[in-house]
Amino acid sequence: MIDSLIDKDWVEALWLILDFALAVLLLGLAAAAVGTRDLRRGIALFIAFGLLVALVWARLRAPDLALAEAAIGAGVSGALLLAALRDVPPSGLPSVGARGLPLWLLNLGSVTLAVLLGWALLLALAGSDGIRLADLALANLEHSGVSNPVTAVLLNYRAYDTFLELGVVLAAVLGVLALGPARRSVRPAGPVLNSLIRLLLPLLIVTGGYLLWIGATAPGGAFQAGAMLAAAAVLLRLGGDATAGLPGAVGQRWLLALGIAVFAAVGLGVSTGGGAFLAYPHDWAGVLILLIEAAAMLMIACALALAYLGGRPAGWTIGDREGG
Amino acid sequence: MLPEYIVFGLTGIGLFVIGLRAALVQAAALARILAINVAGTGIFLVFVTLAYRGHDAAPDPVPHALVLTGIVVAVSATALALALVRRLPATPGEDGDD
Amino acid sequence: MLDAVGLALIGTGLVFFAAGSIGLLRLPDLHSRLHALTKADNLGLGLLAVGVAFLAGDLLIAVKLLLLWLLVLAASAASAHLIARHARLRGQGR
Amino acid sequence: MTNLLVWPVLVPLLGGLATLLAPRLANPLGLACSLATLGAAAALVVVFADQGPMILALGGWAPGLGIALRADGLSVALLAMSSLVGLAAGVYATGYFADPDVRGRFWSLWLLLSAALHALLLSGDLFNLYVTLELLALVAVALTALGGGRAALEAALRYLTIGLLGSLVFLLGVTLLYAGYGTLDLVGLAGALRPEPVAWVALSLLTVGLLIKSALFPLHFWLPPAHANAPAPVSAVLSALVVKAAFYMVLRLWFDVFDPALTQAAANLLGVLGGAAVLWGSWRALRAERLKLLAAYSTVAQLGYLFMFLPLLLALPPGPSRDVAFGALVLLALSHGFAKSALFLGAGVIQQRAGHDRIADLGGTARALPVTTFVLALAGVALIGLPPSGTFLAKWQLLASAIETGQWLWLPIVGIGTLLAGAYCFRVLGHAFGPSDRVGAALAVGGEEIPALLLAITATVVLGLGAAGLWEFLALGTAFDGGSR
Repeated sequence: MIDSLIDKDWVEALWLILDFALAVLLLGLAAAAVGTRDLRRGIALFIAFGLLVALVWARLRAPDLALAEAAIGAGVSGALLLAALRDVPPSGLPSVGARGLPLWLLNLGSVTLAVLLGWALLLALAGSDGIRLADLALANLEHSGVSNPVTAVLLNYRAYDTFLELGVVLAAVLGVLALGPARRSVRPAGPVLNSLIRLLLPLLIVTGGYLLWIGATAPGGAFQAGAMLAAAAVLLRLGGDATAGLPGAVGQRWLLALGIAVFAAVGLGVSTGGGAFLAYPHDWAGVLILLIEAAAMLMIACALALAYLGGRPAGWTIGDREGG
Repeated sequence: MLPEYIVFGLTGIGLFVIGLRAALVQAAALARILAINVAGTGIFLVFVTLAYRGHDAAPDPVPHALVLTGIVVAVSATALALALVRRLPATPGEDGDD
Repeated sequence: MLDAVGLALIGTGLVFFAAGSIGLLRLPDLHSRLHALTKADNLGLGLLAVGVAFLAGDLLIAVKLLLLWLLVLAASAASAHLIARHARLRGQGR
Repeated sequence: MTNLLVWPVLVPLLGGLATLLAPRLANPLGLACSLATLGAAAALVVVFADQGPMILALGGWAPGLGIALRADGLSVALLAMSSLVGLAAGVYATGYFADPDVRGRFWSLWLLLSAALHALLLSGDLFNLYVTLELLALVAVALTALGGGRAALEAALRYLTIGLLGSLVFLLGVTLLYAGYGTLDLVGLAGALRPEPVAWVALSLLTVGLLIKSALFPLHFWLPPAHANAPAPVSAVLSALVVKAAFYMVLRLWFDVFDPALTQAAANLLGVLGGAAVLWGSWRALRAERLKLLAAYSTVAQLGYLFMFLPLLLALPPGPSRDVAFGALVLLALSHGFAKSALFLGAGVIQQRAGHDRIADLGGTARALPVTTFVLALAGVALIGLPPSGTFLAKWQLLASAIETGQWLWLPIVGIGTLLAGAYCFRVLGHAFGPSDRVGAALAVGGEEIPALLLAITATVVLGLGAAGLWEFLALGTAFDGGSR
């Protein structure tokens, strides 16, 4: 449509300018975010960086990633970082100890490394036939049970990666919970925030459900949907709910176990007839994938919410009364 | 002849090196966690550039899926690291041996 | 014709965005910065949304864009309020 | 039948979920699952001995588009060790954590660790290896932090940040390989790889990432605080298995994937770093004031020996002599795994009984804890490399290969390293047999001493005497050659 107004060459040139502007902005924001001594500023810049990255994903025709980056990379990570900054006074930030390398040597090394890696990347691209797995993945799409190719890779071709990835999420959240109880003190929210929460909460939940459902055919899926629900939990926590809307501790344990348990049950169930682990029968693939994704969504939402709380909510300790 | 969008791949390498350098220089744990996330995003950018095949060809879904996995892994690691950072100042030291 | 109108609206919207961003950088204290940012950006985004709706030429998309704009309005109003309230409670009007 | 390959991963993973859901039953559930994991591993050993290498194309997709699990002698042998050590340390852990809460948390993470290790050992896909590496790292960090206390948390945070850098460097290597060769399957990659700059840069990235994870000198600095401050059963597994998992990946990638692109110079560099690790680690172990810190530095040194094998393996022509050296390398890794976990469990017993693990104050331990002192001695035999331990045979073969290939540099390093190992082991025993005014004679054998004893006996006697079988086992073929698609 714009093409009708502007000459083709101009469109090409505009794309090029846009690409270079994005690249320069990305590098500048990244350098500013990690270079500042003021952590508050660094985190703000990092969140802006994440949103810009989401834009780049959209530019590179990766809408699934754009959604995930905005929701998880910038959204959840940003919330976690800000929560950490709130809990830790800047003076009390633990330091891991810097190496005593002279700065010029480090800079020289960085430049050399960048040149070497860039050269290797160009060589790799120039030397490869550029085929890779794309054609294979797209050609098998009709056997995968879904029509969104990214979902097909995530939950069918390479479902085992995703299975273990849920293990990573579980490991991280168990690690967080093992560290100690969550902070109980909550500040009640004012009327404006409360009404915003009342507006956003149903929207986030509906959006989460929509992303889960649409993931089979269009950008979306369990992870983006889980991040939406986690965002709802973060909002609730900000609004003064100490448990961020999560069910009791027993419910939380079940939610955390759910994702992997359903995944494993489906994987084993389909292999009883002599097939391989995770080899879904063709007619059932779509339904089974949706089932797995629903469980994964709930698990991820619960895990991210617990990570935001930063420790065990009431009821996790054996002998503790549940709730409270 | 390489396509122009390779600029994103090289930007990814640049982000990786910026993050790596900062992770070595920065002393504060929180700043290091930021730097590691930036470096990781750089790698993801290289991956997604590999997947891009022009305006009108369907992109390679495999790197997209790998990056999605990578994003979730990164946020999990970040969550654990930040929980440690939040917990450390309140944790008393031991009796001082070693 | 519709495309030209759309592009013109988008261009105008961008001017508002630019004004808001300059205001954020140049204005002296927090409240006037917030003022510049939210007011100019909300208007800018509205113009942008209308422009894109013209380009798309689809009623469904136009409705979606309208809803998006309203959502952003609510969120930015609330966050501007929260920032200002926080600043006042902390006693910094910088 | 090929689905057998997922059980060593699934059993502990589902066990971890079970202990999460029923924390009150964590001990019995955890033990049952460890036992079941051992059963799965044993089934794998039996089937492998019978049928040779195994492949499982997950999801029914051909490797390349899908992910394949692969098992050969190396992975099955390490898997067997992992499940044995895991069970022994788990048995010890049932009495280690007094608080039922901590016990519940420990078991969930512990079983996840087992699942992560086994997933790593069986994976045949480069990106999947990255996921398992991250899973392993996060679980290991969470377990390290379980020690509570500031030192443990600081060590865990450092372990995590360093480990993340390592896995990112690794991931960039994966990216380059996908850019250049368009596949992530290890076998497919091995077939496509050419000796060219892309392969060299990618191999360097993968290797550096893994060297950080396997704590090769001078990238070892994060290991001693993490291993010394974690709870004893955790330290045992971190030292015996987790760092070795990264070394396993180096071995796998170097010899099964990158074989055409390898250069002797690169292998020599790793060998030299290994040699430096032997000397530095042993020296620091000799100077350590705490038993667990000594054990941790000893791990740095012992990993050095493993890396010293790389230049030898590359210099030896493929065939019987390389196979013999390779077997010796695996034997060394196994012996160290059993011996070091025994040493850490023994240190844990002492720490719990005496309230500390300061070496200078170990006097009277031999009277109070004779079995544990015996464990320390047996583990020492294996760490030094005295007969009949497996280490003795392995070091002997290391020297023989060094002479055969004319790489004389390794001879004095092995000699000095062995002497230093002898010194630090006898230093511990010397204090343990020393007099004490505090310790009353309690000549009973505590149940918590048994697992360490069994591990130490395995390292010293079983592996030494059964070594011949290991060579035959490894010779049963590989699932990683190009022909098995």
